[in-house]
Amino acid sequence: MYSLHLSAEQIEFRDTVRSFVDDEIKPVVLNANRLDIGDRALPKDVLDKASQMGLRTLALAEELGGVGADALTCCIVTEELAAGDAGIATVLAETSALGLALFGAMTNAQRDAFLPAFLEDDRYHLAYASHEPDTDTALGIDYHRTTGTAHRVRTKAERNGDSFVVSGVKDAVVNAGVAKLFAVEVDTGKGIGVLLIPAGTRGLTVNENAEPRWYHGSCGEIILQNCTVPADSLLQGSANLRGEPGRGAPLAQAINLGIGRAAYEAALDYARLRVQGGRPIVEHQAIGGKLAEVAVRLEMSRNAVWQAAWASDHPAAQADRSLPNLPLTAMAQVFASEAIYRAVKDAAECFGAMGVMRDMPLQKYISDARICLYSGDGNSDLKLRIAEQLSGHRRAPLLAAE
Amino acid sequence: MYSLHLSAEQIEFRDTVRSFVDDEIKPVVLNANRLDIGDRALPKDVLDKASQMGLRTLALAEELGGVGADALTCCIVTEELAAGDAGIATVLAETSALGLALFGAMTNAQRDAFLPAFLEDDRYHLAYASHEPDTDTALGIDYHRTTGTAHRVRTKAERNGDSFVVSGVKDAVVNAGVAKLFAVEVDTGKGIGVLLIPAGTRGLTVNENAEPRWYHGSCGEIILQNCTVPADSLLQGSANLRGEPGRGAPLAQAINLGIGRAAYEAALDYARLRVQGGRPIVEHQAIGGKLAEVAVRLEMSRNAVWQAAWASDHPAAQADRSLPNLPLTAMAQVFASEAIYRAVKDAAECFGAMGVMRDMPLQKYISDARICLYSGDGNSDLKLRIAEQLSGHRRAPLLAAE
Amino acid sequence: MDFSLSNEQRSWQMIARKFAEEEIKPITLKLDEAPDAHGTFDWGIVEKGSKLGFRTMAVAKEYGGEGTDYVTQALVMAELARGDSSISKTFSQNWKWSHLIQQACNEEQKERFLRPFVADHRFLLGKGITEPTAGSDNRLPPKDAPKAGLKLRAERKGDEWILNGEKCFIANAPVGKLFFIDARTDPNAPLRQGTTMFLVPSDTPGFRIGKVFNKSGWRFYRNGEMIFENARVPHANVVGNVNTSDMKTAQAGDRTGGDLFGDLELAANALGVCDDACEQAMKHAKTAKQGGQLLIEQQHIALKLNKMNMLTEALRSYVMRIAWEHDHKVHSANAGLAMNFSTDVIQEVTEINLDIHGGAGGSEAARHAEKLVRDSFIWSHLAGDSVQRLKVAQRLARMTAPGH
Amino acid sequence: MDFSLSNEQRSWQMIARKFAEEEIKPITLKLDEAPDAHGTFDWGIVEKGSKLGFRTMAVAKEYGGEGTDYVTQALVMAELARGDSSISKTFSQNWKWSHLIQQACNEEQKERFLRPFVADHRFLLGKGITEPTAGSDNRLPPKDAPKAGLKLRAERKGDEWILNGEKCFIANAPVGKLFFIDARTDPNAPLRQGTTMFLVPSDTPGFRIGKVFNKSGWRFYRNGEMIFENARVPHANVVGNVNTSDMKTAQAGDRTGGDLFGDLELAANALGVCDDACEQAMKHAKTAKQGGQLLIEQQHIALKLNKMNMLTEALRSYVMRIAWEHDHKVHSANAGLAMNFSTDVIQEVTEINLDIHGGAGGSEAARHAEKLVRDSFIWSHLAGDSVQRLKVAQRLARMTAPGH
Repeated sequence: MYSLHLSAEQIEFRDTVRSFVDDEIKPVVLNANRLDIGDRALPKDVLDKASQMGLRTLALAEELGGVGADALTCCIVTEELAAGDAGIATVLAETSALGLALFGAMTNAQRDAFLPAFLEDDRYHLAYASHEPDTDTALGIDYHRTTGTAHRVRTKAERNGDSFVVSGVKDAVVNAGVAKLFAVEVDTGKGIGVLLIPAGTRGLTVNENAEPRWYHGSCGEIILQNCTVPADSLLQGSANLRGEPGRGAPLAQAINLGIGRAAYEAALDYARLRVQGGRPIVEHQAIGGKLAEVAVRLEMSRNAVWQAAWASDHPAAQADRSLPNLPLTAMAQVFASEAIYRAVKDAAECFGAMGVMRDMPLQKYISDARICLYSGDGNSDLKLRIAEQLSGHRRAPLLAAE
Repeated sequence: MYSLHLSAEQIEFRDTVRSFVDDEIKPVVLNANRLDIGDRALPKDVLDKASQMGLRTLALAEELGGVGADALTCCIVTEELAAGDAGIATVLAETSALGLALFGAMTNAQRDAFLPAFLEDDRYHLAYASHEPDTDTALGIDYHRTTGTAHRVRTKAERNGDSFVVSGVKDAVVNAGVAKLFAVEVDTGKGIGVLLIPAGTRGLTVNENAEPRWYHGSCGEIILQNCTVPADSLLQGSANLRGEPGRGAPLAQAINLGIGRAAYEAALDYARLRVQGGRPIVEHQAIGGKLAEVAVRLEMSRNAVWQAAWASDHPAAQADRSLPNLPLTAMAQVFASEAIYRAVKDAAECFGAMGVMRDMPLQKYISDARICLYSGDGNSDLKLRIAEQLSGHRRAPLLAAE
Repeated sequence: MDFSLSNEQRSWQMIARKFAEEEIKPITLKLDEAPDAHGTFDWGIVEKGSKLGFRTMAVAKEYGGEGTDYVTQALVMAELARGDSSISKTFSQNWKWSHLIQQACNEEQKERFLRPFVADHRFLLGKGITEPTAGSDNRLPPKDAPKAGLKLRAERKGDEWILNGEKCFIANAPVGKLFFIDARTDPNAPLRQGTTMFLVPSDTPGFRIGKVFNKSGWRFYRNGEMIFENARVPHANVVGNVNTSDMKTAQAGDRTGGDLFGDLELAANALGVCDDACEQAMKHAKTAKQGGQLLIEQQHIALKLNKMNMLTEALRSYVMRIAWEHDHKVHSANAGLAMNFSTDVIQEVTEINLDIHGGAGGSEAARHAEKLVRDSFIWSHLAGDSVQRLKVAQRLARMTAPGH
Repeated sequence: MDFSLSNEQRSWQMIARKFAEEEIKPITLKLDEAPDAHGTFDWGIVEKGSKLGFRTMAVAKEYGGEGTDYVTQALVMAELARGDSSISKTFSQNWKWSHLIQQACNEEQKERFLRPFVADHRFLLGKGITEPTAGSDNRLPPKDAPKAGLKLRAERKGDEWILNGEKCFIANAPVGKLFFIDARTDPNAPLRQGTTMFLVPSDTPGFRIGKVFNKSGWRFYRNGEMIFENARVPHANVVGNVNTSDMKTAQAGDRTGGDLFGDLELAANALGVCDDACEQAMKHAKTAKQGGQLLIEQQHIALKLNKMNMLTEALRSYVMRIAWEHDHKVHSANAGLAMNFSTDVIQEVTEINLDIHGGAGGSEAARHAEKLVRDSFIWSHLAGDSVQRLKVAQRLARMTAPGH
């Protein structure tokens, strides 16, 4: 039955995280240094506290020791965190999502090897190493064509007795700098597989200063040189941990929502205080109308994100035609990334010159929203992916892997 | 608990109405004459069949003999009807919505007087006469100001023994041409009230050809000259049948959704058939990307309409902060009216010159969506109303009456 | 750098403005609201305009035309469009093809066709390219589908060519006296190498007009089907060489004004419509009141007026620039870009005007505002659809050095 | 109508283009990426440019300046901005105020200030208007709040005026040698009747620079606070008459070039940034490959290239037109409209360029693309916020007859 009621638990989660953001995160991040877009430092102790609240293990199944939150709850929590700091939100969202996927896919032996440490250690984060330098999914040129590039994996894992010897380079690895366990996409010779490689393994180097420096939280490159891991580090089953393209939990846009809301709330507060033209500027049509548009764009974006999040947990709703059989997460990404970027720019405009000062939050929000807008393959490619589904075109999943 | 599952009943309703549209409405309306935007004729027999399906009494409470459908179901049904014909959808949506409001507000005596005929007669439609010539709600100049115009009612109802004698003019009355019962806003001298006046009452004239000719379905002017009705024709309680401003069922945009979907489906079908550049045009990035944007705008608009519809039935969801305490219907109107107009224009563009031919559907869809975009006080006023609520400004409801 | 007009340019502008004010504006709404496609046209206004030279603006003086430059042509198109966009187009359509006659036809053809064209106030010109199965394929022939494009077949038979096939959506078809027709003369060759252009008078045996289209906008501007059933066209009516196609650009580069004029034409026409919309909107905002206050005193109205004037003046600057560039044979992608730009501007500006009028209420002003929006939608497929934009993008890419 | 440039205009354009290519481009990204606000400035480039005349372009020849016309000034601003928008602005900011000196100052003041300004390659000018509590109130003084606007107080004391108060967000404040300062000389009168403009050298006793602001874009362009603590300014430094305010427009109508130049300035600067973005995007699309194919072969990329070039050329047409209009004292709302337009264009064009580069990846080109987007956001409050647009709308309304 259609209902937009949140559960008491979801609302409580939201309130708890919101006050955590107000009490613990904002005081740390809303200062001149941290607002400088050059500053990449992650406040580790804040991350620890968040972990102690269960935000690091939010999506992990309850029976495995996690909170077992559904995709919608994860998006709600992530939005709240990002309203405080996009970097903190990204690290926790990535570890939480990978916790669900990785430990779900592990054998019991693998769980025994990694789960206890993951549960105990507040600083135990996860990373998924898939992308490699100079590769692209190139949906543009593949659009409705069978030609074009496949999703290449050049990182080789050669079987050597009871171990794999891995060599290759992965870039744009989210959480590279904080992860204690890496899930690495490799070519085993028998196909593409995912190897579990703990940080610190000999032959594994992390380069946190690698370009592109175009991310939230922690991101970098990992270099594997004859890195040797036990053969049973290979994950069983499908290599694709990301789920069906365009249909996973829209965490990236949940982060963007938090950024947009922070900008909007700052602008609304300011517009009610700042007096020009003889009255608070919110009372002038031009500013009021602008803020209304901002609020509408954010609310529409939230609808899109929540719809996609819920749908990712409830495939039945697309099967029974409650929801259209479309890549709702890709659609949410396309819509929200553009709507929120415009919203943040409009919010910043209300601040006049203060909107561009590096010791003020607005330029940081713009920069953060811009990262969300121009990430991955970009919206043009996503639109083509959506178009293929509209017109009933089917392609091999790996070609369209996210 | 948050859920986007539609009930089996809602899905069945949608399917039933969809095939009714395919089998009964489209064959009648998709012909050169009817597609001419000058044609105002309503296919009465189609309306009769729709009424026999219960679409005229869709919202009316079950215990009063109606279907008792909730706001969401009404929007779903209305979208389907409008995908066939915006005029038919408008007449039925208006009668259905007024049936719920009017018969809900009537005394038993009044119900005994009007309900049986309403239930029996498939051609018994309802109209609400509120707006008067040369009045406006002028929120623009009232924005955050106490000055400005009140919602004036110049139509006078003078008490004369056991009757009221009514004189005045109402314009832009939806369903004026088909209504058998009018609910008329009057000034009784003791305040603003609503009088029930059956069509055909002496002193009541309907002018179907009055300007503006800018509507779907049936619309016109009613002139009251010493029109005498029994005193007990006065509705009890609040005069405002429209509910809190910006928070009613967003039926107007449900109609717009139907228009947009019809245009989109036509464009997608055409793009898959029409071959240029050596392949179906949908396989060119430019067309595919455009259709993806159209699909995204429509899906986002539907989210907004459904959210507002459900919220109008569940104020508790705003009370418990599952939903923001904002005028969601006004926000859906602002967003969907602009998004759908753009979507319909883009859909029409795929047809080249055929998109502007008066014997082809696309120009009709554009014209229909344009009516939805420039209706009522317009989006600029709606944005200011939203802005007032964002900034916590409160105004007397009548000043903001829709 | 000089934006001033010569006295001659200025005087043409004034004549056109007066004609639009006094002759066009009074009839435009009535014609637009005519129920069927035939009631929308009026020979009277065509003759009146023709007598003032608006039909023959682009014909060289030596052939009895006005021999005006592109700047003058742009000014006149805009002024006429200020009265009615489709009436302006009905006149300028003749300029487009008289440019083509002068650039692509031989002397004998010029004598044979330009003289009677100039002499007859009801002599209108047209060109048939589009066919039911060939629209954008004629504008952007696909590399990987050589047979794509127009199918109308022309076969040589002694001194005549026999044409068979159909054209559709052809402007001026129902009212024109002479048409350029692109026909396939080598069915096995790609479009550009297998097509020939013919001059086809309306009384050609075997040639007739089919359906007349009823459009939602630009209703004055007639549009119809052409049907060729063994239509017999003398070899003397072949324009340029057989199998060279697309004379208007091929032979003389971009200098013929055929294509380029067409781009300028739509941009200049749009400018006139925008001028009309801005004028109407300002007038309304300065006279209509809401709650006792002039609309213009409200910020959201003032911001809309700003936007529509801003876009209109940007378009005017661009249009006058490309008109001057045409007069000076400057090579660039600007004509196409300005045409694309005019699509975005005319639609946004006319929609804002309608918005300021609060939708098409009953008043004549509001109905007029709604007409402008309907007219503006024509640009979507003539000037601003993705094919029109991709075509210009290719030109842009060609004009910048490789790797830069 | 003539879009060609005179030899002198062309040669200035070429000198500026060469300077941008060879001197500015090599240092722009390094300065932009400097961590703090002080590392972003470079006196060396200022002196090099000054020696070529880029600092004194707008000073009349009789005072030793270049005495160029507005068209030349627009061309040079665009070319310099093509190298770095904020370096261009650092130069043109001096033109703005040298226009003002020449229009509003008396002969004695001109001699006293223009000569040393011309002589010293490090002599930069500025003007202080904005204060913490007075931003848009100075641009659009509200009718219903007469005391709104700047608060900086100036009191006459013999031959001197004593200034007390604060200015903020003042361009060139940390590097300027001479500033125009608007101060309240009659606290009881409305802004326009109670304000006087003073010339204040940077070494004025009681005057100092406070905080230096660190901006997200335009980082080369210094910006800071001004603090006045019993600052003593000789009466001889009063510009125009006491209590007349806003000399740059009041005395000489719109002809002084103060305000109007400022509008042209931002539009012309934006044009240069757009040229840079278009060039970068085309270069990338013609060299970068996706799956073995050049980006430009994809329709969605071609459509983006079309759009950014379309908007840029429309802006160029508009900018050159208003530059010419300024040279010919044409009255209109165009300068303001073009400035508003340049806001929409520079932001859309630079964002498309960043999109084509796939976000700010590690390459220098991508980081440069991201810099342009940050620079473009400055336009939001300088050229295109609602106050800037409402102000122009009021002017528009004034320039059309009432009821029309």
